[in-house]
Amino acid sequence: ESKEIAVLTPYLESVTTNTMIRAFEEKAEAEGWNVRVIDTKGDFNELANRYEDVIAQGVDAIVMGMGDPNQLRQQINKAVEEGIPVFGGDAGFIEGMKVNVTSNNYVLGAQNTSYLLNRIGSGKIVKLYHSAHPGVYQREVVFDAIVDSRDDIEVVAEHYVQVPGPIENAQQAMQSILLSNPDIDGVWAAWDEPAIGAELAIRQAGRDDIVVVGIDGNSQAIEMIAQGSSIKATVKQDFAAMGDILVEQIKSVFAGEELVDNILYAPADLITEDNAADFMD
Amino acid sequence: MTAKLLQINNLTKTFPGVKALDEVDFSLAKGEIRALVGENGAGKSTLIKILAGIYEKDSGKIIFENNELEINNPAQAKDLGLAFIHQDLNLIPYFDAVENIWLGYDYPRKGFKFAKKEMRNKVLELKEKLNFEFEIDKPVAELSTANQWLVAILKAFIMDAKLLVLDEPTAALTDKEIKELFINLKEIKKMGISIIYISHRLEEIFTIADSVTVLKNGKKVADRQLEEVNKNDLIKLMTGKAELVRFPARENREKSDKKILELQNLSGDAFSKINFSLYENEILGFFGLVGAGRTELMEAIFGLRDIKSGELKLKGQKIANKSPGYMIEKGIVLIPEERRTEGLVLNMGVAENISLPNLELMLKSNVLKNIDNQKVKKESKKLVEELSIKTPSLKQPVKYLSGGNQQKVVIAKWLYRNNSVFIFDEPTVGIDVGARTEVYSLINQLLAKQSGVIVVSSDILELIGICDRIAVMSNGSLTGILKKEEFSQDKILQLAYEEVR
Amino acid sequence: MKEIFKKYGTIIGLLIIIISFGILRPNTFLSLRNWSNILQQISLLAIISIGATVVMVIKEFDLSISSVASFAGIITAGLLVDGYSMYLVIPAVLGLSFIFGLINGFFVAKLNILSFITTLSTGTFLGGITYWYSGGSIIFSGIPREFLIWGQGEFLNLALVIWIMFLIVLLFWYIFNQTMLGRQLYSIGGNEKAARYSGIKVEKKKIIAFGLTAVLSALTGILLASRLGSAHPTAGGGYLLRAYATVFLGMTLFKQGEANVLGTMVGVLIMGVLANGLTILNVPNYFQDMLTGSIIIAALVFQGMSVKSN
Amino acid sequence: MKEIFKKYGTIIGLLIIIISFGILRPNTFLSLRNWSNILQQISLLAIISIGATVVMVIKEFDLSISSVASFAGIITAGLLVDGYSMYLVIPAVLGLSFIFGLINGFFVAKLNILSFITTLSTGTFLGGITYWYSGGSIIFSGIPREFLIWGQGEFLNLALVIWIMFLIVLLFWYIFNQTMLGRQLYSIGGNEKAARYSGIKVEKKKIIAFGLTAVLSALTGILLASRLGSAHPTAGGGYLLRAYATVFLGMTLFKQGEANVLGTMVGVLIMGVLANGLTILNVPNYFQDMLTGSIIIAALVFQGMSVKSN
Ligand SMILES: Nc1ncnc2c1ncn2[C@@H]1O[C@H](COP(=O)(O)OP(=O)(O)OP(=O)(O)O)[C@@H](O)[C@H]1O
Ligand SMILES: Nc1ncnc2c1ncn2[C@@H]1O[C@H](COP(=O)(O)OP(=O)(O)OP(=O)(O)O)[C@@H](O)[C@H]1O
Ligand SMILES: [Mg+2]
Ligand SMILES: [Mg+2]
Repeated sequence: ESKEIAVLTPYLESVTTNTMIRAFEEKAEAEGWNVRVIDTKGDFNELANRYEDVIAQGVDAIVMGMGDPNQLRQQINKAVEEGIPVFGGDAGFIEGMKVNVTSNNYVLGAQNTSYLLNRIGSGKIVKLYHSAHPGVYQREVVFDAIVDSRDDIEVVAEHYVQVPGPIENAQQAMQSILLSNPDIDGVWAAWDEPAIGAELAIRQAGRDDIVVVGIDGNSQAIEMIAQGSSIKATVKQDFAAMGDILVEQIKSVFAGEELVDNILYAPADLITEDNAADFMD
Repeated sequence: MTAKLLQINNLTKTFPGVKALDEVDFSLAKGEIRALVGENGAGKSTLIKILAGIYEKDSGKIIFENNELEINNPAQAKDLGLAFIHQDLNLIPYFDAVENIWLGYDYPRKGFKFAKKEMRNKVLELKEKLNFEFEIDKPVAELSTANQWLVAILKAFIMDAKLLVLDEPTAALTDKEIKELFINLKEIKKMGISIIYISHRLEEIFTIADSVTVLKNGKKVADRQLEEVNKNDLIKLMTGKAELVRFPARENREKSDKKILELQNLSGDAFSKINFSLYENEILGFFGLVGAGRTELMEAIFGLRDIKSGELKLKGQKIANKSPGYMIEKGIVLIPEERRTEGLVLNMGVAENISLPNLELMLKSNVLKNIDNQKVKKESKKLVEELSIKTPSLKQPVKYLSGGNQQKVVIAKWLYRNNSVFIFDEPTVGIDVGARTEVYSLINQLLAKQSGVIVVSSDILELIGICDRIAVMSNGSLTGILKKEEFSQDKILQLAYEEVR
Repeated sequence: MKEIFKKYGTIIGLLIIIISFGILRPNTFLSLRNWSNILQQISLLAIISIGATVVMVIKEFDLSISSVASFAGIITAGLLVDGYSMYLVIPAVLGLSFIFGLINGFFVAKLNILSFITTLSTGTFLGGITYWYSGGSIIFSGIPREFLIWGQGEFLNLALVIWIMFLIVLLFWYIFNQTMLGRQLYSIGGNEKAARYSGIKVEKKKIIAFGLTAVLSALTGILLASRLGSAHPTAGGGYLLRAYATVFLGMTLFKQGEANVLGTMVGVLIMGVLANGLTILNVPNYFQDMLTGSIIIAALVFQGMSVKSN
Repeated sequence: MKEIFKKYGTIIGLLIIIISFGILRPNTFLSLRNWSNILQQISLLAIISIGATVVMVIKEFDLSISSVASFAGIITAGLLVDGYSMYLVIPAVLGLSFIFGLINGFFVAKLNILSFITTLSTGTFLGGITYWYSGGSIIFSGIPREFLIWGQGEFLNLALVIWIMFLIVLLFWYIFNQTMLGRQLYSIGGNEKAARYSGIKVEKKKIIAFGLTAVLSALTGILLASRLGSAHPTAGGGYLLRAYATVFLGMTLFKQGEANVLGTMVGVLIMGVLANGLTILNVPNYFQDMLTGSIIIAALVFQGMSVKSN
């Protein structure tokens, strides 16, 4: 009899979450499992509600598709009581969960920040961020730490990107920032959508001397890198690998094995003009 | 006379573009019934709204029971013992009569809950005392207009008032209810309560009032004891015109046998098997008691309500009553009973309201459907002048017009077109004597254009005065049609009371 | 028969939905456990929806409800983390929110600013404060365990939030039907002018209404923080549309279409049952949206048809 | 003087905001380049807000505008990627959206379902379709370059979207102020019953209004996709509240507080100028929210004060 697996996420509309979940779905279905995806459009109370529903229904495993497990402690405990294992897919890890498979957001942040700083050397940069998302926040933390330690780098403007509509929002903000700070050298975006917005504004302003970096390996961003836009780098998380690892871990649990690690990292690749073509579909 | 209850000195109130009250003096004794009369827009309602704490006066003094005071809000007026029935019904549509009447007072309680029974009993008691008949447990929105007025009247009677102000309470009532009301007003007077009574029906004033104050254009023109004046004097004071013919004579009164509108066995929700014909150049009156179904019949003819069976013929051609738009196209128009809710877009200007049903006749281009604003202006100006509508400008939102002038705007909407059938539902409610005559003249004029007119009215004298024939309805059926030579009040009433199932 | 549809169409709709789910998944959907889940799941939405009902009774909008909820959650969590006693913090936050609501009411009633734009602006302002206070990120570590009782505890085998919801429903049902304040609010909603002419202090009552709405929104935010064991600066965001959806759904119940507590509760139940049932049925995500939309429309068309003849 | 504030208070508010930013950052804020930026930034919001204005004129809500925008963007992008000609796809999507709007109108006008709940439901339904069609992810690769002209191209040194916005504003100003349809819609908004008694086919006009709203929403979605070079299944989500905020802001302008095209445009400008100016001033995010909220309220209080005496 086939296994029922529920994937619960508050962020299905985000490109990365979507890609990750799809990669997992594909792998899991190849195992003959029945996968169901539930999205609550950013609402954590609803997310908690849906957890309760699938627990009551008695699924065989729950995958948390992003989102901070700290907000779901009670539900995770319930699942544990019912003997339903909970796995994290690019989420966090708390006691009670089996494992969290993720790319290390601190590392992602460090990768694109270092690339940016290496490329421009020193100068003025713009920060586009969104602290409400825990993973995205971790990248910001690293960025802040690195920039703080460098006297020759100055963050001259920062913009809290509004969601939904991050591309348009970032674009509009960038238009204004370009006017008030024409002498910027780089733009650091906490994920790819604001990077794309920034690139649109920069292109419109006819500038080609600004370096934009993002994170995620969003296909639109990769294409832009390949075409030689202002976006010079993104860090692509290997979602396929993430899906593989998750499936392996779930299989082990189904087989009754104890898992060794709480957190497993999938590799991440830095994509630049040099290798962008390799990553295009 | 006895002690003074209320004294008003030099009261002035201006609205943008209008001096509604101009240094008006007014005084009222305990137990006096004072009528307040004047043309539409003379300032009557404004005066009492200042007393009610609804409008703020510009200047002047209000002395009540020998204290000079400011009335800043309705709650304060209530605490002073002033009770009002305003011209525009002010009820909560989804509350029943009981709650509407109690609103503004603390409902009695029984333990944790309201003592609904006690509230209900009090209202029943009052209703019995005034001898009114209507349902007290329905949301008032479901009551007829007349019954809503009864609720408003009871609402004023529930408080221990020192002064009771009634602004045209009888406009929508039937004779029976008016009679009951007057009996009660006299009772109240005996208890030492004073009454201010506003009405355009001068006969009533002679029945009920002790004295009368006449306003004209915001100024007080006279204070009289009723013994001192007769109706013609009053009309003269109000209008400044020497003599007024109530029912203007019609010139071309020759009969035609050309049927314009013909109903054959028409049945709907509130009327059944109606047969009659309207001839060219004829005014056909419709009388009936409240709820006889006249309004519903007319609305059905106008396409607002469904017809269950029967036929409607216009100039010999059978037509379906699809929608008001369709009927207007065919030449049938209805001037509705309730002007504020059915006749006017209150926030829109005078010209906009007048042009609303006539827009397709006032277009620059039939392709773009763009409005010819010059034409709208010109044509509505003409109508405003023709009907002497009192307004500071063509753009004035009609909500700021006085009641009578609002009614004239409603009529004006339909005068622009050449129509075959005009249906007037209670056209003179709330209209002053002068304007009423103007409305009658207007109706006469309409006939000149090969049309026929139906006038629904609850005022028998009016119908007898202007109609060629009078149809009477009772309980949804047509009980008879009287020719001019058969007109008499008794006959009409007899038909109206006829039992029909 | 027509009358019954007219009056109880929405309830009938709800029953049909429940029965359908019951037939399709009798064991899961109809289980006691699932119903206790459903009740718990709707409880927060119910409380904030009743808050929205209060202002809707006077025909106004309050778009700040979600901001207030987020604000209350964040401030409560923050103060608790700072070590203040929960018995001090919760009343203080509720009180603060009440004042915020009164200010909304003041702008609307005294200064005649449209409530939609007033509350959108004050809500945006409050959102700014919430962000500033939280730095834009989640607050969770350091929240004392005892605080979690409200959102996660049980009493007599039912989640505490369910009891709180029952209490609020009862209280506000009582306020609206058996107190002067409630009746006066309804009269203001029915005909503001008539209410004023009747001597009701319309402005004052309106201000109080906005205050009550804010308190219920804040309560929702606090309970949410307790339920999730953490506070998020936009945690309340998901409630705005849903709260009004339930109120409007409820308005199709009873009388002439005014907002009312029982109607709102039926609306909340419809939303809750649909979300729960469709999840249990394993309906794919996008299909859930399509179904939810169609089922609600169908229920209303169904009722509308039977009412139409007026 | 009072009259002037009463009539033009919101415009004066806008001017004060512009002057303040101008003094604080004359070179940047007042530059031609920045104003061309501002105009471009507001253009899409302006178009969808005018869409919202249309239904608000008849005193109805359309909550599906954001879903329609997202839907139109996704479907257009999808069909373009599939190789269909843009000159076929765009009219087809606009037409489809128009029909969707007519259906909304049908539910509201013919079946008497409250517009709030109708459009919330149909919007949810459409959202489901959008998800299903897109699989929940962004569509971008394969979108032909020529399609990007609409959102990114220029004409006479101004972005094409600005011209499109001007066109729409002019067109709808004309419709509402110079044509029969516009006058009739206003009369329906003012007093539906009186409009019906005046022979206006109220239902039909209402249905058309919903259709127009949907077309403008779809246009916004298509232009957004073109501007961003990609379509996102929730791209329109950000517009819902902002569109109504501008309409309500604009309602405080002119006449008796009815929705109107010029008022909406002033509302859009206020929002756009605030967002732009505060970003140029480098005001931190949370502080921007606080300021935006307070400035709007202040402008309205200011105007409200002067109007109050009525
Ligand atoms: N709120 C207002 N704003 C502007 N003008 C007003 C307002 N209320 C009344 N008016 C104007 O003041 C004048 C007096 O109006 P009022 O209603 O007192 O007349 P009235 O004597 O009661 O007439 P009617 O017999 O027609 O009821 C009219 O010209 C009217 O247009
Ligand atoms: N909206 C309504 N809701 C409930 N009952 C109504 C409604 N409109 C009319 N009625 C009822 O239908 C019947 C016919 O009313 P209608 O208005 O046609 O009578 P009428 O002869 O014109 O008398 P009136 O002088 O009251 O206008 C009455 O019993 C009335 O109470
Ligand atoms: Mg009057
Ligand atoms: Mg009648």
